[in-house]
Amino acid sequence: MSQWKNFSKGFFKENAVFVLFLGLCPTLGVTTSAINGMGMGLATTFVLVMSNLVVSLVKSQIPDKVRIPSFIVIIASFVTMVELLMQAYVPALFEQLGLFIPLIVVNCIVLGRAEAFASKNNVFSSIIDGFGMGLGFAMALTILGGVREILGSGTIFGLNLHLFPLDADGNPTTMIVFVLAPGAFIALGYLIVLINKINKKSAK
Amino acid sequence: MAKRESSFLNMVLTLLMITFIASAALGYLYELTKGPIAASKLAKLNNAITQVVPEFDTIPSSEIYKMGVDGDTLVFYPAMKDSILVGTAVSTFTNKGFSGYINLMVGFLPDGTIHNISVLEHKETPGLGDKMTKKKSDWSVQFNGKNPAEFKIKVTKDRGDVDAITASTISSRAFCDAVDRAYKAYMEGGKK
Amino acid sequence: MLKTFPQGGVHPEEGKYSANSVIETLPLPKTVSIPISQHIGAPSKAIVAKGDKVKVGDKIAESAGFVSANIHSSVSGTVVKVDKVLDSSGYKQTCVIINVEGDEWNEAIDRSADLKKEISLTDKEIINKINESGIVGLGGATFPSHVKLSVPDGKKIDVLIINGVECEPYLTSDHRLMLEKAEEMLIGIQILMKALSVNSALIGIENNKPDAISHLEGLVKDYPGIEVHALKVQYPQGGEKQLIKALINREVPSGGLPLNVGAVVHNVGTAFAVYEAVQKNKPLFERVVTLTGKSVAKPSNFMVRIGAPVTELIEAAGGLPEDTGKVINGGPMMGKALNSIEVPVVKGTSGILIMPVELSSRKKESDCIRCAKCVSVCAQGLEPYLLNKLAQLERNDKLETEGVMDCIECGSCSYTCPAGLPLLDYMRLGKSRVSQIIRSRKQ
Amino acid sequence: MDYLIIIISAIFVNNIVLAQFLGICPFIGVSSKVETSAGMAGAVTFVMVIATIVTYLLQKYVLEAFGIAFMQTITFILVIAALVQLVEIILKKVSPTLYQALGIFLPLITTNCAVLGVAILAVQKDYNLMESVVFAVSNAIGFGLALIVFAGLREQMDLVNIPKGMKGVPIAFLVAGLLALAFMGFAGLV
Amino acid sequence: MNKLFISPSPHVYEDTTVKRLMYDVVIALLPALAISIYFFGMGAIIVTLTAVVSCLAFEWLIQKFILKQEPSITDGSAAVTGILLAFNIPTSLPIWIIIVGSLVAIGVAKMSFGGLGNNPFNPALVGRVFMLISFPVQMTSWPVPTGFNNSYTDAVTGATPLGVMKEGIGAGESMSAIMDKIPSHMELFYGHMGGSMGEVAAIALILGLVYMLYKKVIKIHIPASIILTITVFTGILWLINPESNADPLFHLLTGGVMLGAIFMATDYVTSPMSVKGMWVFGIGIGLITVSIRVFGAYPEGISFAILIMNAFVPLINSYIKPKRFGEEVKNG
Amino acid sequence: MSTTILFTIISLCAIGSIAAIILYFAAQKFKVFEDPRIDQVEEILPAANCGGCGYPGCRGFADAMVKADDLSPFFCPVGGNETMAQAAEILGKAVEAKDPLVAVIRCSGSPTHRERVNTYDGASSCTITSGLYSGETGCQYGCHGLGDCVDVCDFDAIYMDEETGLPVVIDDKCTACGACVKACPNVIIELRKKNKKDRKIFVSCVNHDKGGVAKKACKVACIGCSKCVKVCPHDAITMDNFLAYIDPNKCKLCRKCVIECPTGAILEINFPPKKVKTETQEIPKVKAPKAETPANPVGEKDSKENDNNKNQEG
Ligand SMILES: Cc1cc2nc3c(=O)[nH]c(=O)nc-3n(C[C@H](O)[C@H](O)[C@H](O)COP(=O)(O)O)c2cc1C
Ligand SMILES: Cc1cc2nc3c(=O)[nH]c(=O)nc-3n(C[C@H](O)[C@H](O)[C@H](O)COP(=O)(O)O)c2cc1C
Ligand SMILES: Cc1cc2nc3c(=O)[nH]c(=O)nc-3n(C[C@H](O)[C@H](O)[C@H](O)COP(=O)(O)O)c2cc1C
Ligand SMILES: Cc1cc2nc3c(=O)[nH]c(=O)nc-3n(C[C@H](O)[C@H](O)[C@H](O)CO)c2cc1C
Ligand code: SF4
Ligand code: SF4
Ligand code: SF4
Ligand code: SF4
Ligand code: FES
Repeated sequence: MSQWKNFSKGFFKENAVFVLFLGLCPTLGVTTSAINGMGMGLATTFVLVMSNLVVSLVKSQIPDKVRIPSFIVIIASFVTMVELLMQAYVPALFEQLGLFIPLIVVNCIVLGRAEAFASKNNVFSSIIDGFGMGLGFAMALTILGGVREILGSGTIFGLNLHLFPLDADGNPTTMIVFVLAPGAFIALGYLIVLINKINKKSAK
Repeated sequence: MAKRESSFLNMVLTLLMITFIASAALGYLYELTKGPIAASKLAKLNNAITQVVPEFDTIPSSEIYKMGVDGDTLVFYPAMKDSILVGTAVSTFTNKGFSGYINLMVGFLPDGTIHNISVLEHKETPGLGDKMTKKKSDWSVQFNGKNPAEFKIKVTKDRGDVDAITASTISSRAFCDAVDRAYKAYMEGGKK
Repeated sequence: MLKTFPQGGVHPEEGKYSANSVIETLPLPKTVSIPISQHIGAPSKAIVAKGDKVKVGDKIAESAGFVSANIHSSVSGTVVKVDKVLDSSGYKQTCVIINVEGDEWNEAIDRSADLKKEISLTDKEIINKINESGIVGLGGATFPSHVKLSVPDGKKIDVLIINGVECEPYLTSDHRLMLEKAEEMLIGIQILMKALSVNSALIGIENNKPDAISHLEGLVKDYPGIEVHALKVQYPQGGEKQLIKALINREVPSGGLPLNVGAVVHNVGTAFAVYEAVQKNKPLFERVVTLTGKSVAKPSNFMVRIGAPVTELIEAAGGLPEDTGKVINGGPMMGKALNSIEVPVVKGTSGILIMPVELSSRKKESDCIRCAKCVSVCAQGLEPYLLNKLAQLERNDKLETEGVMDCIECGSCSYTCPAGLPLLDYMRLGKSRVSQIIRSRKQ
Repeated sequence: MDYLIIIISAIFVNNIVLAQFLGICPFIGVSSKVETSAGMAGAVTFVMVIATIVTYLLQKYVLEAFGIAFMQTITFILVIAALVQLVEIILKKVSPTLYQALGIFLPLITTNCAVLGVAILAVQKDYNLMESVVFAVSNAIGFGLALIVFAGLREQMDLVNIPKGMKGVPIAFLVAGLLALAFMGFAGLV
Repeated sequence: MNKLFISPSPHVYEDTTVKRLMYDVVIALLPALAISIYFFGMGAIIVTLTAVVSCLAFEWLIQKFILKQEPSITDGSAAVTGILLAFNIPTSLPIWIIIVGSLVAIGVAKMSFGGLGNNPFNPALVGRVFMLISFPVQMTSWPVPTGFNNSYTDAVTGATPLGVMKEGIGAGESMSAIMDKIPSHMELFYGHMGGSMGEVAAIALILGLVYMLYKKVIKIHIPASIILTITVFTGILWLINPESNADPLFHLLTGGVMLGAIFMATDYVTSPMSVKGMWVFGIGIGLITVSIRVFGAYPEGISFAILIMNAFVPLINSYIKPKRFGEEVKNG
Repeated sequence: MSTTILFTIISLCAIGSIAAIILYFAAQKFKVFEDPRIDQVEEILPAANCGGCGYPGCRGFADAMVKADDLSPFFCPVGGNETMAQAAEILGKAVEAKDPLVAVIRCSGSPTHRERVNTYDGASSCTITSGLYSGETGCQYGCHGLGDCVDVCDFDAIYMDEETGLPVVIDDKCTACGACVKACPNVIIELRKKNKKDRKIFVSCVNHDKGGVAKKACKVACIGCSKCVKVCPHDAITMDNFLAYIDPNKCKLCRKCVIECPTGAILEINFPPKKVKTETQEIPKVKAPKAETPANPVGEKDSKENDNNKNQEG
């Protein structure tokens, strides 16, 4: 497999969110806006790349029976690092993402990639794979966040789009549902349909 | 490269190694980030204080005093300029929000007039209750410059003077509740 | 309040146009083709060959097992051939084709018109006689009657139920029979009671035949143990499970037979045939057939020899209407559409119904709207909408647990479905698949 | 009364799946049949309660005692992973029937954020041990309720004519969305 | 002779069709429509027309261009959805919001599942709840019933009786004081109150119920079980403390209970199939409705209650079955 | 080193070691052996889970193969010989190559040949129709044309030809899984040997009626005249109850019977055109080069119609 393919599969063909349906909790939980989605995506990418790197480095040193616990410890360490770093340098975003940062640890993509890819491939491929999957995940979250932000708040990356009529108090009448739980599910459902269609078209 | 066998010793050793390295690295990173984390928390606090009280030249966060009210504590941050008290920021709370706990920073002038209010923490619904924050709407501006002695901190529905956020009476009530609590505590004994 | 069964049921338009037509004897046809399989169970074996001469009442095919029935010639004449001919099953079946020559009856048959009341035979002899005479249930299922009468050891029957419900719209053959041959039928019932050694028989008749009810009520006084019960008009009351429930409030267990609750059900026509066989020595070779339909010139009831072509009946009733769209063997709810009108009348033919074109096609089909009408009309307490879907998806295990085998194929669900879904069609498909599975499991 | 509030809040108002977005992967993945969902719900309840108790003790007597609360994530997940394995082993020995019923779900639970999430939330909310347990049980019930109702809906989806493009996961999300919409009615109930 | 038709039995059919059922529902809704127009005037007409037209249009467009099916808007179900959607919203709602609501009702709640018969949730209610949550301000500005007038979005608005009650109780007023601010029960009965356009007149809705029962469109079980449960539940609360709980009749006549119980909970597609199931469904709706009204944030809860119970319908259907003939005997 | 770091290390290591010890005992005590070859074999199987092999799903098949001593009863129709060879290699056992098969439709009774005498108005299912009666035509054996076979094919290898009302198999897509054979209530579909050029000769009729009856119902029926039996040089044709059958194992594709059949019931498919009896042909034979299966179904249909330039001499 060429490295480019290795990298790009994470965007469409094996996109974690739209195709593999993994890591759904953060996907739904934090995407009230594009910027939150992107932040979460990048944080996950960091963990993914680093854990892929470390796992592929130490893979031969780890006995099979403790493979999973070892991987979990490695991943959890990087998650904690992200937690600490974000708390220190981007506290606002950290507060927004809240519980979902520690939950990166149980994000099936991270462990899944460590298991399925990094523990079988060399360091370079593993890093590329991590970047591809991670950025694909980040892209998915940003798109979902963007859609929900546009419909639910009438803005994108905080930029007012002036899509919705203003009410008596001068606030835009947006479809609040989309920043709430039901909107997350519904928006993701339709996005998956759309991506499926695109994937099918491009496959031809 | 041959895989290591899953013998007891190997397993324990491997895990031990990994946990050792991991914890050492984390511990180290924690030490490194401890400072910045504390700093950023402080910065947030100071920022909130600065927003709600007139200009000052002391460090209010270093002169705090506390008061237990309704099962929780209110924290007072007096702000001085030229050694005269120009205002006091009160970190107050309510549990009556639509989604429970709301944490406000209310700035009082020495006579009890509200100078400004900022929301520290809330879980109210986006698009509804979250209009109490300045980022979302100017609703909370109506408190500025009002003295609760003559301005009744209750929503109009409860025969007060506060116009509730449309469709979010509950959040508005809670907000008033927190401000009122701060005001009462401040007047009762919080003034030093 | 009138008795009826408690759950489900529909009430289609009755259309009993021929209720007042006295039973006429159909003129002898020129040829008859008599299928050798007219009953549930093993097809009989033909015992005549091309060129043989037969008389009315001669046995022409022999029962091929316990659940099987003899077939008798309905005419006198020469066997032309024994060949595959399209019959009312919609398939080509082996038939004995006889050229009619005169009307010469087997000598053993008592052709006199007098009523013979006393029953001389013992129960065993009666059952043998019935078996010998090729009597099968004339209520539609054509199940060999002697089988039902041979109660297995250890089972106890305490009541005989006579099915005079005729809940099928349009059909009137049982109705006319109850009016015109009531005494014979009652004697037949006594014979059946004797065969089963029971001393109680209940005749269930729907309330839309008040003349039959009062006629029989007048007569039963002379027949101890026999009672007449009027029932509320409600399809499928004629189904034996529903009838038993309505009359004696016993519930035949799922997968069980009436004899599990101590009852045996026979049709009024069967009772009449039993009378003729036992008292008059006359095997089953003719029966009453209703020929009716909205556009039929002369809706009638005929006494017809088995094997006579349906076309002859149609001629006798005024010819095939212009607007014919469908010809049905039986009633509109359970009858079978014929793919040709050349087919012969068989023992199970209780009526021929001719539907005009505009009533011949089904409703337009759309998705199930889950209106639950099918559920509420199902007398067996099933959920047709679900079974329909499961049958389409071939979810056979689920079909079985959802009770598809309990379906009595009454058609009430399809009748009522506003979305025009072919529920019963798929139910049958499901039933056949599931019964295959059950059978293979038993092996 | 406090317990009642915790219970109603966790089951209906802030349902862990429909409002908090935890445990979505099994919610979408293990919900095609009501029976399997019930099994999964049982397994999650089991693990969630034990994990909450253990992590509570760990938090109070190790992490906070030593001032290393930042190690929460890593220790909790380690403990949960080990616990799931342990439960599996014990169950196999003690109650083979229960193991038969729950066994296949146990490995799935390690990577279920609901368990870790509830453990962390219980700590964040400053509950005492008893409250934490009630909180865990209620959340597990909330999870089970959502999962089973959702599985029922998905079983029905198998029997109706869903348009081609919507079949499978998209329709599942849509149903989940509408379910969440319906559950918003419980808002403010506590 | 024509070619003979062949089909499996049965060969006769009842003349009810889906279309007929739907138009019977439309007819049953007309009295309530008339009363709404009488009380709310022009707004009622605009809102109803917008909702019906956009529901029909969306259904047609989606079938034609997205699903590529033969459009089936003549079956009347989209029209029913449209009317019921209109009945569930205030008559001063801006047109664009109604259109969004119709799109959600038809596009999301109905056609995404394959159209009539396939949707698990009541489309009109999904549309309404979506709007209620998204546009709470507009969705809770209730025009005051004034008798026919020409005002639309500029109508004078006021609170619904339930809103008044919720506010009053929230502010600690006593029930008798609150009742003084609310129209009398008689007025509630014929619809002189603020609220969604179609829910106000209990009498018109009951008329519709009688018509549908007569035409055998619906069975009585669902409306009966809902109304009974609400009566019993609120009755108990009222007996416990009549000063902080309204009487059962008030609960029945206000808000959408009648509309919901008669027209929306009875939607075939989204309600259980067996009679026992219908009772469970109705009792569930009653309990949830009162819980939301009395303990929840919303003054009215029937929409949510119906949607929540819609979600339980598949479970009800698979575990609460009609009694099978011959079943007990087999088990015994 | 600060105490925090120390505590961190101690507690985490302690937890880690405890976990490791527990896991070790777990590993010791509860070993479950599953033959790893099952996974390997499953991996090479096509994962169509069609059941064509007679086992519930591909894994079931793999499991059975691993357990069996002899692979000869096993065959995966979808993967074919190649897959079986791979499986054999993994398992170290031998398999014989099986001839590839393809489904053929043994009925040519399109409306032009077989008059419709009734109108069916029931559920659209061949099985339901056949339970009811013999079909819309005088032939009670032939195709009902309601497409049960199309519905069951997991590989989209059959479609209904709108004009003839008969199913058509797309040879390239057909995996010979046999699902359609099982689904057809009239046993019209047969799996026949597939040779390199996809050439086949077979009797496209299942009518057991006597000649006259058969011919009356359908112009292209096999009338049981036995001419083909006599002319076949390889003894490949047998006659059973007025119906000829060509044994695919004996047939050498010499095409003699095709010319001989008076009704044209014998089809030859994918042969170059032949200049005999052209004048009696109903459909001119246009021999298009065998097209690759195009991706879209419309295209498939076109190419298929070319493939089926049958010798229909009626
Ligand atoms: C999902 C949801 C979230 C809500 N969030 C809030 C909120 O954050 N704050 C609030 O005051 N009301 C909120 N409400 C609305 C309340 O339920 C209630 O309708 C309102 O506060 C009282 O009505 P009023 O303000 O129009 O008088 C929310 C409603 C829902 C359905
Ligand atoms: C739906 C349904 C309706 C039936 N209706 C009648 C009927 O109206 N009259 C009748 O004699 N048998 C009817 N039968 C047949 C009876 O169930 C039963 O087979 C018959 O009465 C037994 O009598 P026999 O063996 O003498 O025919 C019906 C069966 C079913 C399933
Ligand atoms: C396999 C089989 C065995 C039966 N055995 C008996 C029997 O032993 N006794 C009996 O009274 N009826 C027996 N019946 C007849 C049924 O009770 C019933 O009358 C018959 O199936 C026709 O009923 P229907 O017209 O309601 O369908 C049997 C039926 C079948 C199919
Ligand atoms: C008695 C009855 C009640 C109905 N109620 C509703 C309703 O509340 N909301 C709605 O959108 N459609 C309703 N419909 C129309 C239709 O059934 C509904 O749109 C389906 O859910 C669409 O699949 C009703 C139809 C009937 C016959
Ligand atoms: S009667 Fe027809 S539409 Fe109604 S539930 Fe049954 S199958 Fe569905
Ligand atoms: S055509 Fe028949 S044998 Fe061929 S793949 Fe399809 S179902 Fe299987
Ligand atoms: S070949 Fe068989 S299954 Fe296929 S359409 Fe014809 S009859 Fe039906
Ligand atoms: S005669 Fe042969 S070719 Fe013609 S329809 Fe019958 S089976 Fe098919
Ligand atoms: S991300 Fe939460 S369960 Fe998978």
